[in-house]
Formats: sequence, C-alpha cells, structure tokens
Amino acid sequence: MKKAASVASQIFIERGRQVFQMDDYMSLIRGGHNFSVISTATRDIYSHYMKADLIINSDKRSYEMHADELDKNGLIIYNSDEIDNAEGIGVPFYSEAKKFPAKNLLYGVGAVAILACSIGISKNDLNEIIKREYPHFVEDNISFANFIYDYVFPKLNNKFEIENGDKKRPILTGNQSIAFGAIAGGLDVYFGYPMTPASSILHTLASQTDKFGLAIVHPENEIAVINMAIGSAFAGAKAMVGSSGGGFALMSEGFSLAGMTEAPVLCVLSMRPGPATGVPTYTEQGDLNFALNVGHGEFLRIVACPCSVKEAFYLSAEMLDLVWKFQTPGILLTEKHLSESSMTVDINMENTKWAEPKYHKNGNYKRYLDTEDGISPLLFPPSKNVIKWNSYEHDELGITTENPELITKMHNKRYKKDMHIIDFLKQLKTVNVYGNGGPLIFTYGSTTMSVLEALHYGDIEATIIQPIYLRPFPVWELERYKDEPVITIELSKMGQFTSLLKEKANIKSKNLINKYDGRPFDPIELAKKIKEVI
Amino acid sequence: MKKAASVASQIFIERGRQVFQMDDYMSLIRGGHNFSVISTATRDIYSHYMKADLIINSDKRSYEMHADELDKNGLIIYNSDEIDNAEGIGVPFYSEAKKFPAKNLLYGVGAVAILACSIGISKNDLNEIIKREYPHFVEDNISFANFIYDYVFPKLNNKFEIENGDKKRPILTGNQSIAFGAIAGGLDVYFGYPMTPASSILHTLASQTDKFGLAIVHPENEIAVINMAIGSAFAGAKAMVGSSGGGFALMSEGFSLAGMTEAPVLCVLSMRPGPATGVPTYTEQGDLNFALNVGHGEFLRIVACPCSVKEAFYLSAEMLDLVWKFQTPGILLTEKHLSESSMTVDINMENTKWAEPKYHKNGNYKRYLDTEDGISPLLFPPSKNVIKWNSYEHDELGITTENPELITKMHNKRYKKDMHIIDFLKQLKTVNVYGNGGPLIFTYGSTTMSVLEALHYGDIEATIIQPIYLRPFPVWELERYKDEPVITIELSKMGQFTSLLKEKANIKSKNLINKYDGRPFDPIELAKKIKEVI
Amino acid sequence: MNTLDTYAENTWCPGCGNFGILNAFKKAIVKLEEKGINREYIVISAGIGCHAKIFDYLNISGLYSLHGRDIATIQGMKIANPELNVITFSGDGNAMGEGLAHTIFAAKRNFDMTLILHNNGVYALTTGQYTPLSEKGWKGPSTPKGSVEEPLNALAIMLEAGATFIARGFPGKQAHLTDIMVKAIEHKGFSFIEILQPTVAYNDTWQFYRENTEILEKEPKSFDEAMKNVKRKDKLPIGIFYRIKKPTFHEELYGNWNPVRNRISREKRFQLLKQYLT
Amino acid sequence: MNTLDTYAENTWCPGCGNFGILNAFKKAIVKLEEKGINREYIVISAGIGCHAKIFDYLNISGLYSLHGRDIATIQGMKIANPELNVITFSGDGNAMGEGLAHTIFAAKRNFDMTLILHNNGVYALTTGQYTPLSEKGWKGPSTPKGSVEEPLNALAIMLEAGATFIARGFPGKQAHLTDIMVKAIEHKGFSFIEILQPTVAYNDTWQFYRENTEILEKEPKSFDEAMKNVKRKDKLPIGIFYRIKKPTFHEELYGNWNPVRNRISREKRFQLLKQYLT
Ligand SMILES: Cc1ncc(C[n+]2csc(CCOP(=O)(O)OP(=O)(O)O)c2C)c(N)n1
Ligand SMILES: Cc1ncc(C[n+]2csc(CCOP(=O)(O)OP(=O)(O)O)c2C)c(N)n1
Ligand code: SF4
Ligand code: SF4
Ligand SMILES: [Mg+2]
Ligand SMILES: [Mg+2]
Repeated sequence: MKKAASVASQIFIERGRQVFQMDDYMSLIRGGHNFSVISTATRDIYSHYMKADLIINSDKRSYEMHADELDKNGLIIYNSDEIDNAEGIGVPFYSEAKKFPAKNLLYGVGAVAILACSIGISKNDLNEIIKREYPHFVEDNISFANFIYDYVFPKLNNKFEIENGDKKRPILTGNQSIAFGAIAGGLDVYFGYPMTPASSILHTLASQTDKFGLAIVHPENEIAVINMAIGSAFAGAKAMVGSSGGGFALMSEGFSLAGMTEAPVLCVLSMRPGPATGVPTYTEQGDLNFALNVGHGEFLRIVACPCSVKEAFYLSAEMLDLVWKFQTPGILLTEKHLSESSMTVDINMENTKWAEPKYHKNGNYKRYLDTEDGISPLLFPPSKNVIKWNSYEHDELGITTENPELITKMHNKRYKKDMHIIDFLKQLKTVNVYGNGGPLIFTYGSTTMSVLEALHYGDIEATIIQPIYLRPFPVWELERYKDEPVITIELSKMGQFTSLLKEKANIKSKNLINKYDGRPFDPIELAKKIKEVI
Repeated sequence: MKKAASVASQIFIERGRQVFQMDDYMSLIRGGHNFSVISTATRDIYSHYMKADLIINSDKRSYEMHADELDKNGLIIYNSDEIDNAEGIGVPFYSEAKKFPAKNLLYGVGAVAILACSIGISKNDLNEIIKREYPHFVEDNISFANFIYDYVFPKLNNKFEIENGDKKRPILTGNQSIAFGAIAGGLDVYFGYPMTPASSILHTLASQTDKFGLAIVHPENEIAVINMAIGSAFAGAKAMVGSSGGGFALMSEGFSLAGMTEAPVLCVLSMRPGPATGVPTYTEQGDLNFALNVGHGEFLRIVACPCSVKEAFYLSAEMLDLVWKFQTPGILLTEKHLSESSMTVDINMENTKWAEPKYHKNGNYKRYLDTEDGISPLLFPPSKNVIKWNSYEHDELGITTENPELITKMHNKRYKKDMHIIDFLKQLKTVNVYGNGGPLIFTYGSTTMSVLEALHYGDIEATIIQPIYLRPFPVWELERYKDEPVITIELSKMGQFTSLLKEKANIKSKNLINKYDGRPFDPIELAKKIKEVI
Repeated sequence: MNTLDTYAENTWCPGCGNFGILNAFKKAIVKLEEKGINREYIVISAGIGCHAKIFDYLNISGLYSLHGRDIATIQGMKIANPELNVITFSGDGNAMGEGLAHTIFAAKRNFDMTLILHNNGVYALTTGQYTPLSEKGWKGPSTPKGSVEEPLNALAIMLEAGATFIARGFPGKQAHLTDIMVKAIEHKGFSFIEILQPTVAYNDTWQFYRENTEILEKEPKSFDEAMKNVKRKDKLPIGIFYRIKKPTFHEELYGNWNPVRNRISREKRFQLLKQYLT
Repeated sequence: MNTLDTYAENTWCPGCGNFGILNAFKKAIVKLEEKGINREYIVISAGIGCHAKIFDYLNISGLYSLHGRDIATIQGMKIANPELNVITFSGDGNAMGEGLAHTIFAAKRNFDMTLILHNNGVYALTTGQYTPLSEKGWKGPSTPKGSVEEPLNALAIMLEAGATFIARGFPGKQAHLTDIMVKAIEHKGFSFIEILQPTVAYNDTWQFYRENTEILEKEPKSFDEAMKNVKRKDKLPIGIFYRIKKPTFHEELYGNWNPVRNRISREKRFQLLKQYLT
C-alpha cells in the first residue's frame, strides 16, 4: 500500500499541489493492517487528516477500522468480494485480480486507478502513470487498472475536482531530508545499525555512496557505531550516526567519550514510543529528557529538533557545522512522525551550512590547547605533529592526568565553550514563531506541524512558539513569555517539554494537551482540544 | 599504605574512638603516589582533615607533597635515607628495612609503630597488634617495629595524648556498608563487572556468598549485568547491580527495559570524575542528571543518595524494598568519596527494611493487571499460571500490542504508581536536616559529611538540608525554603544539584560552592569558603 | 491441559519458516511433559525480530527481551532459580550480531540453557539487511551493492567457544527438529540449535534446503569430526553434531543451592552480619 | 627524528611485561620507517587497563579509547582515511571481554588493522579479577573461590572468525616479538598478535613462559595446522601461525576511494542533489 500511496502523492505533485503523506504500519513484514493517509492542498500543508474524502480498502478489516473516518461528502471504496452491501462503493478487487498471475500486487494499482478516476485523470494519463511506476507486469497492471477505472467511473468520475497548484515540488520523507541535508552540509561517513524509525537514513545514504563518495557502514552494533564515528572524526571525517531510543541508549557511553575527547559527532535520535522496545513503528516524544542528559559526567552537547521535513534538511547541515565548530557531540532529535512521513518541500540549497572547524595553522600542536574560547584548533593525521585525543582527563597535549589543578583547568576549558555556543546561537534562528496574536501555544518537533494544521483547520488565531534548539535552551528568545499563560502541546505522557519550559525558561503551562498512544495528532481532533482550552 | 592505615584506624577504634579514613590513590597497581588520611575523635566525625597532627612519609615525593599539610603543632616523619635534614623527624626506614627479606612490606609496619609510640601505646601492645594484623614474617615485623619505636621514642613518646572514646565500633567502607545493607534488606543475587569505585561491592559480596547463600556473578560486560539482573527479578530474586558512570551508561537500554517490564532492579552508581574514563580513582558528583534521566522512553524510577557510610546501609535496604514495592528500577547514587572511605558506624539492624512486594494471591493471573494503584501483584515461575513480562508495549497479560487505547492505558497504569510512591515516601525520611538556625546550606551525598565537619571545625551556625531522595524529589519537605536565600555545595562544575533545586523546588542558590578537581572538600578549606559567603 | 496457544494474532508472512519452528517446539513441549519435564518449569525468552514473535504465540511464561539481550535475560532467570529450564529464541541478527558476546560467553561457561537460533540470513523485521550469517554479496537496504563481509559459521564459533551441545535442524523436517529440541532441552549445559529458517519475504530457501539438507547418519564422535561436519558446504548436514558432559555454570557457582528457594531468613542474616556490624 | 617517548610518568610495576611490549613496539616503528612506513601514517588506540597506558608513553598520534572500544575506534579512523596504518593495544579483558564482539567482527570483515593483545590473564588495573582468558580456578576478588569458567582460546576464536594474520609473541624474546609486530603491521588485513604478558603483581609468569614457550620452526601452511598449533598445551608456540591474503573491508567497501582526501566539493554535492530536491 505504501507504493500506491507514493504514486498517489506523485499524481498530486504533478498537478503542482502540496502533499502530506503519513504511513501507518505495524511491526511486521507482510499482511497485518497498514494504511497511508494522503492530504493535499494548494497551500503549505502540515499534516494528514484522518477524516478523508476518499477511502480505499482492500479488505474487510480495513473497512471496519476506517469507515467512520469518512468525511460527510466523502466516498469509501470497499472490496465487494469480502463484504456485501456496505455503505460506499463495492469493487470486486479479488475476483478481478485473481485472473492475473501477480494477483497480490494488484490492489495498489487498483487504488491508483480509483484515485485517478475520482480526480478526473483520463484513462490515457493513468496508463502512462502505471507504465512509469509499475514496470513489472505492465500489461496486466494496465488491464486491471482499466477494469477498475471503468467499474467506478459511473459513480466517481471527477467527483473530487481539484485545482492545480503553483508548481511541481519534490517530495521527501523526513529521513531522506536529514540524509540529504547532511550530505549538503559536508557529511563524509555514516555509521548506523538498523532500527525503526531511523533505518531509512542508513538506507538512503547507502544508496548514495558512489555518487557522493560517502563511506556508509552498518557494523555489529550501536556501540561500534558511535565509537567508529568518533574514530572517524579523529581522522577528520564529518561523521553522523542514527538510531532510535534503544540503540541510542547503547551509545550513551560513547556519547560521553565524544564529550571528553571533544569529538564532533552528530547523532540522529528518532523517537518511537518507549520505554524499551515499546511500539517500534509508531510515534512519541518520550526521549527528550534522555537526549538532554545522556552520558555520564559533565560535558556540553547541542540538541535540536526540526518541526518539518524542510527544516530537517537545513538543521542537519547546521548541526553538523555546530558540532564541528564547537567540537562537542550533538543530537538531532526527531520522531517517527517526521522521519517517515512524506512532504512536498521547497529547498534552496544555497541556504545550507557547510561544516567548517577551526584548524591548527602552524607550529607545535596541542590537541587540547586552552584557548580563550575553549576551542582548540584541529589537526588530523597524517601529521608531523603528534595528535592525541584522550578519554581520561588529560593535559593540553592529551596525556592522561590525575592532577587536581589540571582536572579543574580542563573542566573549565571544555565548559568555556558554552558561552560561545550561546553567543553563536543568538545569531541563528533558534525559535520559530508562527502567527502573532491570540493565545500562546508552545510545542516542538513534528507536533508543530499538527498544531499549524489544526489552527488552519479550526480557523483559530494563536501564536505558536517552537524552540528548534533544546540545548542550549534559547531562553534569550523566550524571556518575554515568562509571565504569560501558555498552552503546551506534545506527544508525551509526562509532559517533558512542558517541564523543560518551566525549568529552564520559567514558562508555566496552564494547559497541557498531550497524547501518547503512538499516533500523531489529527488536526481536526487537535483543533477541538485547543478550542476547549482557549 | 592502605593496610597500615587500616591498622592505624583499628588502633583508634580499640580505644573507643571514632574514625574517618580517606584513601587517595592513583590509577595504577604499584608505586605512584598513594596516601591515606585518618582523622579520629571521640564524637561523630564526618571527614578526614588534610591538616594533620602526624604525617608519615616513606619517600621523598610524599614528603614534598605533604610537608605543608602539617598542623602547627604537628609532627612530620620522613625517610632519612632519602632526604637529609628536612623539617621533622628523620627515620632510616630504608637502611633498617633492607636487613629483612620482605623489605618492601615493612614501611607500613614502621608507620604503625610510629603512630603507636606517638599516642602512648606500649611496645607490648604494639607487638600484639602486629602479630594479629601482619601474620606473615611476624618476627621480622616485630623487630623492625621495635627498632622504629625505639628510634622515635625520645621525641614522640605519647606526644599526642588521646582520650579513650565511649565504645568500640565497627568500621566499614561505604561499599561494604552498601553490600551489607543490601544483604540485610534481602538481597539474593548481585551482578557486577569491575569498575572503580564500585568494584568493592562486587568483591565484598563475592566473599560472602556461602555465608549468605548469595549468587554473585561477574559476567562478560555491563549489558549482561543489567539484563541478567532483570532475568533474575523475573524469577523472583532480589537483584542488585553496581558500576560507575561508564559501565552504568552501558546499562541505559536495560534500565529502560526494567522500566517497561516493571522489573524491580536496584542499581548502584558510584560516581567518579567524568566524562568518559575521566579520573577513575577520584571523586565527583557529575552523574546526577544522567542518573535522573537515563533510559529512553517514559517510566518511573527512584533515585536516592546517602550522605554517610551509615546511611548507605539503611538506604540500600530501603531502596531494595522500594523497587520491589513499586516494581520499577532504582538507583542508589553515591561517589568514590563515600564508596571507598572508611568510617566507624553504629548500626541497628532492626531498623533495616526488608524487601516485600505485593504477591498474587489466587485465581487467574495477569502480570500487568491494571489495579487502582498501578501495582500489579507478582507471581514467579514455576507456576500453573502463565507469567509474561514484555519489553514491547503490552496488554495486561503481557502480550504485545500496537493498539492505541492499550498504549495509552498502559502508560497510565505505569505512571499511576508515581502518586503512590510519593505518598509512601512522605512517610519516610526523605530529607535530612542538621542544625536549626543560621543560613541554609543545601547539599547532598557524601558532600554532606564535608559540610557537617566544616561547620564543626569552623564553629559555624547553619542549617544543612540534604535531600536523600532525588527522584521523586521531596518537594513537600522543601516547600518552606522556597523564598529563602540559600547556599549550595556540591562536587560539580555545572552545579547540577543546584539546578535541580531550582527546577524542581524553586529554591534559588545565591552562592554555589563547588569543586571539581577529583578531591573531596577538606573541612578547613570548606569552612573558610562558607564563611566567605555568609 | 492448557493449550500452548495464545490469543495473539499471528503476523508472520504466510509460508514463513517460523511456523514450522513454532509447531516443532509445541510438539517438543508435549514430549518433554511425557518425560516429566513440566511446562511450568520451562521459561522462555526471545530477542526482537520476526523470530521473537514466537514469544507472544506460546502460552508459556517468560520475558520478551531486547534485541540481542535474551541470552543474558535467560541466564539471569536460571541463576536465580536453577530448577527452571530456560530456553531462548534468537534471530541470527540477534544472537550472532547484537548479542554475540552473550552467546559466546554462555557457551564458554557451559550455561545450562537452550538457544534456538532462527537463522534466516537476514534482519527480517527491520526489512532485510545482511546479518553476520548472510553470505557475502547480500543485497539489503544497508548494502545495496552487496555486503562485503564473509559470514560467520555460527556452529563453528559455538564449538570453539565451548558449547556442549550443537545441532542443526530444518522446519521442513518436523519430527527430526522436534527430536533435536527435546534433546537440547534435556541436555544439561549449553545447547545450541541452528535452525535453517526460510523467510519467504527475503530469501525463500524452502526449496534449496529441501534439496541440500541431509540428516546426519551418525552423531560425530569427536570435536574435530563435529567441526568438519558443521563446516560442510556440499550438503548441509542436520542433526546433533556434538554432545558432551561438562559441569554447568550454576552448579560450579553454588552447587545444589537455589537462591530463591533457599533464601536465608532475615533473622539469620542479622545474626551473621553481627560479625561485621558490632 | 623525534623520540618515540613522551614525558608521561611510567606507572607500570617494575618488572611488568608491558615494558617489553613497549620496547619491541618502538623497535618495530623504527624498522617500519626503514621500510618506508612513516610514523606519521601510524595511528594508535588503546582500551583501558594497564596495557593501555602504553598510549601515554608513545609519542604517536591516536585516540585513547574506552574499555573494549579501541577496536571500534581504530576502525573508524581507517574508514575515514585508509592511508593510515591503524594499530590498537588491547588487554585480554578489553579485547576478549568487554570488546569481544568488535574483535570478532574486525576479524570477520578482515579489517586492515593490527590488534596487539596484552594477554596477562587478569583484569590488572582493576585489581586482578579473572578474564575471559584466565584459567579456570583463578582466584581474584570477584571469584575468591576460583573462577568457574573455562578460558577462551583467543587465537582459535580469531582463526574461526576469519582473521588473516595470527601470531603469538613473548616480551622475553624481543627481536622475535619486534619482527612479528613489523610483519603484522605490514600485513594487509586483520592481524592479531597475542602477547604472553607477565604481570608481576598478579601472576608472575616470566619463568613459566621462558621455560614453556617455543619459537615455531616453520610457519604452518594451512588453517588446520595453524589451529592445531594455537591449541598446543605441552609447549606454547610463539611466532606467526597463519597468514593469508584476502580483500580487506575498506577496499571492498569503496575501492581506492578515500573519504577525507577525496571529499566531494560543496558545489558538486549541490549539483548532484538537484535530482532529489527539484
Ligand atoms: C538495540 C536495538 N537495535 C536495533 C533494533 C532494531 N531491530 C529490531 S529486530 C532487528 C533485527 C532482527 O534480526 P534477527 O535477529 O535476525 O531477527 P529476524 O527478524 O530475522 O527474525 C533489529 C536490528 C532494536 N530493536 N534494538
Ligand atoms: C565500561 C567499563 N567497564 C569497566 C571499566 C573498568 N576497567 C578498567 S580497566 C579494566 C580491566 C582491564 O583488563 P585488561 O583489558 O585485561 O587490561 P590490563 O589491566 O590487564 O592490562 C576494567 C574492567 C571501564 N573502564 N569501563
Ligand atoms: S519477513 Fe521473513 S522471517 Fe519475517 S515473518 Fe516474513 S517470512 Fe517470516
Ligand atoms: S599490575 Fe601487572 S600488568 Fe599492571 S603494571 Fe603491574 S605488573 Fe604490569
Ligand atoms: Mg534473522
Ligand atoms: Mg589483562
């Protein structure tokens, strides 16, 4: 069904429209209950809508689960070989499909045909689409599609007349956007061990190795992942890793090593419901506190969380730059909802950052030179100079120490960078603000998109404030909201983001709208909830 | 030297006095610079003092490093074979020792002889002590000791006349206290992988297996440690694990598993300076935030931190009880300074908690029964009932689920316990308050002892407030301090405890006294710093 | 007798080799009960992956563990209560990748447990990446140009590490597989069964295994003979390759003791602690 | 030529076998330089333990890693820049305990690196606990009644895992050890040297090794012969047991590419990304 959904999205895209596609699937390989929701508009669209104009099911279970999600002017298509006489339009998917050898593969093609018919795409155009998108069994696919098209034509023809949009845009998943953003920002090597919902960063990058000269490695476990990445950084490579909570937890010790050695390593942490294995293919924002505090001992880190597929692109590059500028580990925090949803995007690559550290120029080299801003210039092997990075407390040359004065000095050296990171961030966009007027809504990550769409849907006037950076927390931007009553919205039982606002910025939530069932907010539902509290 | 120090402590103990012994050693096996400081009093004594009455060095380096730590009425003993004509009393340790075969082992015996002489212990009594404490080469030890005794007698005889104390007390290190406390509280199995400064919990327990019927296992790594402990809890055993920051970081994923499966597992985290390998044999309080937030996903945890060797005993048992009562993982947080310092203690075992969970009585069993307080009764195999613990989100029986209502319900079930934990803690001592009057000083862990001793030494009137529990944070006890100006004292560069107070209890520090050079506070130094700010 | 099934919906692909493993295991349980090993005394664990879903489908007590950690979990259970028979279901990614160290050490210490390895040659549940046992050249999403590593031979590594019971089975040979399972569970010590598990979604090896497996005629008599057999490539022998008696970990650790059954009372502990506390 | 020493104070016990390893290694570096492998191109790592202190004593670039992780660290370096010669110093607790999985996988993927194993049979720096290579019965503080596990045979496991260069040395035989080091570092692929390292503090095996080691007369010619030799117990053979040519990981991964040297420019990246972004 995912394939059919992406073809459907493509159809809208070709008409210049914007698309948001959310894929809901269970943790299994075949069968089970999977579905995709595509929403489209001629404006920026930030969320799928569970209330649908057109629902296509190929089995009974789907019908039963989704029948009540139909909009009042909508149409539901069901498999008349599995259900008789239901509300909606029955189509004999199975009995028609079984005439062909690849019968299981045909449902998707049928769904595409139904969509095409419903938005007034001609049979000719449909056949072109099928040829391009389903190169195997083209003939069979076309005859099946045409049968379905003709079958539903009487009731469906151009039922949902849609306008064309302004231009054709690329569509990306959040993970593709992170991968491409990192490439644009200077990525050299990526280490990853598969874990939903981060795996597709690994997969996307693995498919691009030759083109971009990347080294992409899937090693024995996540501990190898982070430690290899640190080794690569030592040798001068811009390294990134990615995982979800469980795999990231295994990197905790290595993350601390990056803190001590001042290794620039960027970690993508894509959240799914936890704790432990949790609910692998669904979404939640439950790892925030862990990300902010992971690793033993005291060291700096930069944590940022993008709100959209587009922001994910720029932010990956920006974070890569930051971790290299300040030589400290960073976390790009995101969620399944962003990682695996697809959106049309407008990206201007020229606005992307390019990772550029402070290099050692000449003369004797001290890896941990205690400079004014705490940033020691970098040098990479091979070099006549000796370059020593050290996991023990060390002196400026990187030799182990137990000396109390040196311990203090090096703590101070590393910590000094904090001020400079903050100064630097003050020049960047660290908080997004949408709208001006109405109640204040604080949210973060991909939940921001749900809120944006809810405000649009519900025609609600409100100001959304979304911190992009979570550590250092941009208190300088948030100061002004200190005494205002605010609403917070997040996907967390405990309200971790709400606590963060209070603890770091003294912003007190009077209403927390939260959800923790693994599903993102639906804009209609969310609009209702927001209206209840304002 | 550690042996000599413990014999010296024993000498004071036999005279009914109280003792605090701090061992300072480098991360190496032989040689290097190691020393022990013993302080004694006829009252409760909470810290060693770096300013000493009697300093005994056996080499030049020690002399140079410690000569300025002598109290104005004190005496320093040096090795006249290595230094001529220094201040203090020269003793020809080396030239005398080399007459004996075990020459390297004799310096300690010599130090004991010097101490004995200086506090007026007779040569006879000294010889008895040596026979008991140094059973190898007794003859040689005695003749060496007598030589030294006679040598220093003219200048030293009973120079430090000391009173006898009230009674003979046992002396324990913090780690022994944790080990014995856990045994008293019901421990069955312990898993540990060596890591300073937690290793001696493993060693202490390993030496007690037969006596107490314990299973003590040192497996392949810390990941095995935590996961084996969870397996043991499943089978009904009271399990504990221990490590320092790096090893504990490796347990992050397993810690989250304990959260999801609601496995009662107690983890001892003994801090040393970090990040990464840091400074293995020294002390710091830099893992607080990590302990409070370790593990991905949202789940409850209990974190407590003892202030003294004695409190460590009761708290280990209490924490074992709590994790079993509430079926959630717990952390007993401590530091090298507590783990490896020795103190005389008065322990009344009858006051120790005994871990006792809620058991399933009869009828059908549901591992994750959603009860009113969120606590599902426990049952262990073998059993006719099927008992399923699950790392995935699950239903009440423990079968995996992806259903949104069930995900919400189980999040709620687990979280419900929070209220009950808090209610229960409200009946326990969660905050220690010492003194009443004067400025308010907030501190925690073994730093509390440094503060207590500093107040005593400096004759400072102040009230010390020490939260024993750090999660849930006992805000109910701290409410009253909200608008008071307070001083905070901790061994952390970033002031993690100070932030915690502000973030959770709205208590604002006007003065943070911190230190992060790997060494504990010295009471004299600390008294001075406190005086500066009050 | 309770059924061995649960109400959990089975979400394996139709035709998956895991069904055959589940069935053989259920038959093995019945056989074991006939031999006096009651199912109450059997506890299971599982990693994370397609293989691990067997945990939900079996009405037997246990702990559904983390990816790679089931091998540690199960040892913890037995250490706490040695009267339990502990069995874990592990994937090839699970036991030979993420959990490799635990697997090797379990063998090394001759831990009294059974590890059932569902070797399907892929990380199936995460969509088909190469595993430590995949042949070089495997094209999965993390290695689109083909994996560049030679596979490990799981059985050879286990032999070298000290496993005392080594076998290989195939779900296409149900009775044979059931019999191996029964013997592995009966074995006192570390028993390891590699199951050649077809995964129809990624690597449908049913036909290949049907044609290329061969039941061992005789159980090899020595380590070297066993080693030779587990490395055969012309045919894939199935059966028991190696079986020796050696003291097990928990026996060596605490003899006949049982930490939870024989727990020493609070009073007795206090009495014994006096020595240190007064 | 700069000296190979640093100003770090040496804190090994007098008489420790590590001195001999350090000396042999310094000599090996000099020999390698004679052969054209410049020390600038050599980077080292080390675990945590007594063995690892060698990191501070060698004036060579590198990263002092975590306990057990040096084997991963060093691979990361080489992947980033394959023109580096990467060598790690690992303890037996380090490479065969905490880091075992990394060690096995490095061998499996024939990673072009050298692992120098300081096998002293104990966790020395943490005060003498048994390691995966300690003989059964070792009385350390975690096993006061004696460890209950059989040791692994490091070399046998490495052979089985796919290492392409296997050797054993003894610091008492300096020239021999130096020569092995040189050859191991020259070897393209995964080279593993087990060094029988006396630790005078816990297990003074100087005498024992002097009497029981025996220089291999001839390099074994096959895997089986190598395996037989690494398992000998009557005498402990030292020398090179096994050496074969096989493609290395980084070559298989990206051929002659060098990720940091050949980094593709920003402009070129933009141009190539257009395909996805417009
Ligand atoms: C720490 C961690 N890393 C990664 C994952 C993601 N993950 C889940 S199943 C799996 C692969 C399982 O492969 P295998 O053990 O062979 O099982 P199969 O699905 O083939 O039966 C992975 C990598 C995880 N759950 N936890
Ligand atoms: C994750 C982690 N666990 C435990 C330790 C503690 N530790 C330091 S050195 C060491 C043992 C080292 O043994 P080995 O590798 O044999 O080195 P040796 O001291 O014998 O040379 C251990 C367990 C650590 N530093 N990190
Ligand atoms: S993906 Fe493979 S292993 Fe998983 S259920 Fe399907 S056939 Fe079985
Ligand atoms: S303890 Fe052993 S390994 Fe460590 S320095 Fe001393 S002799 Fe060497
Ligand atoms: Mg598999
Ligand atoms: Mg060792």
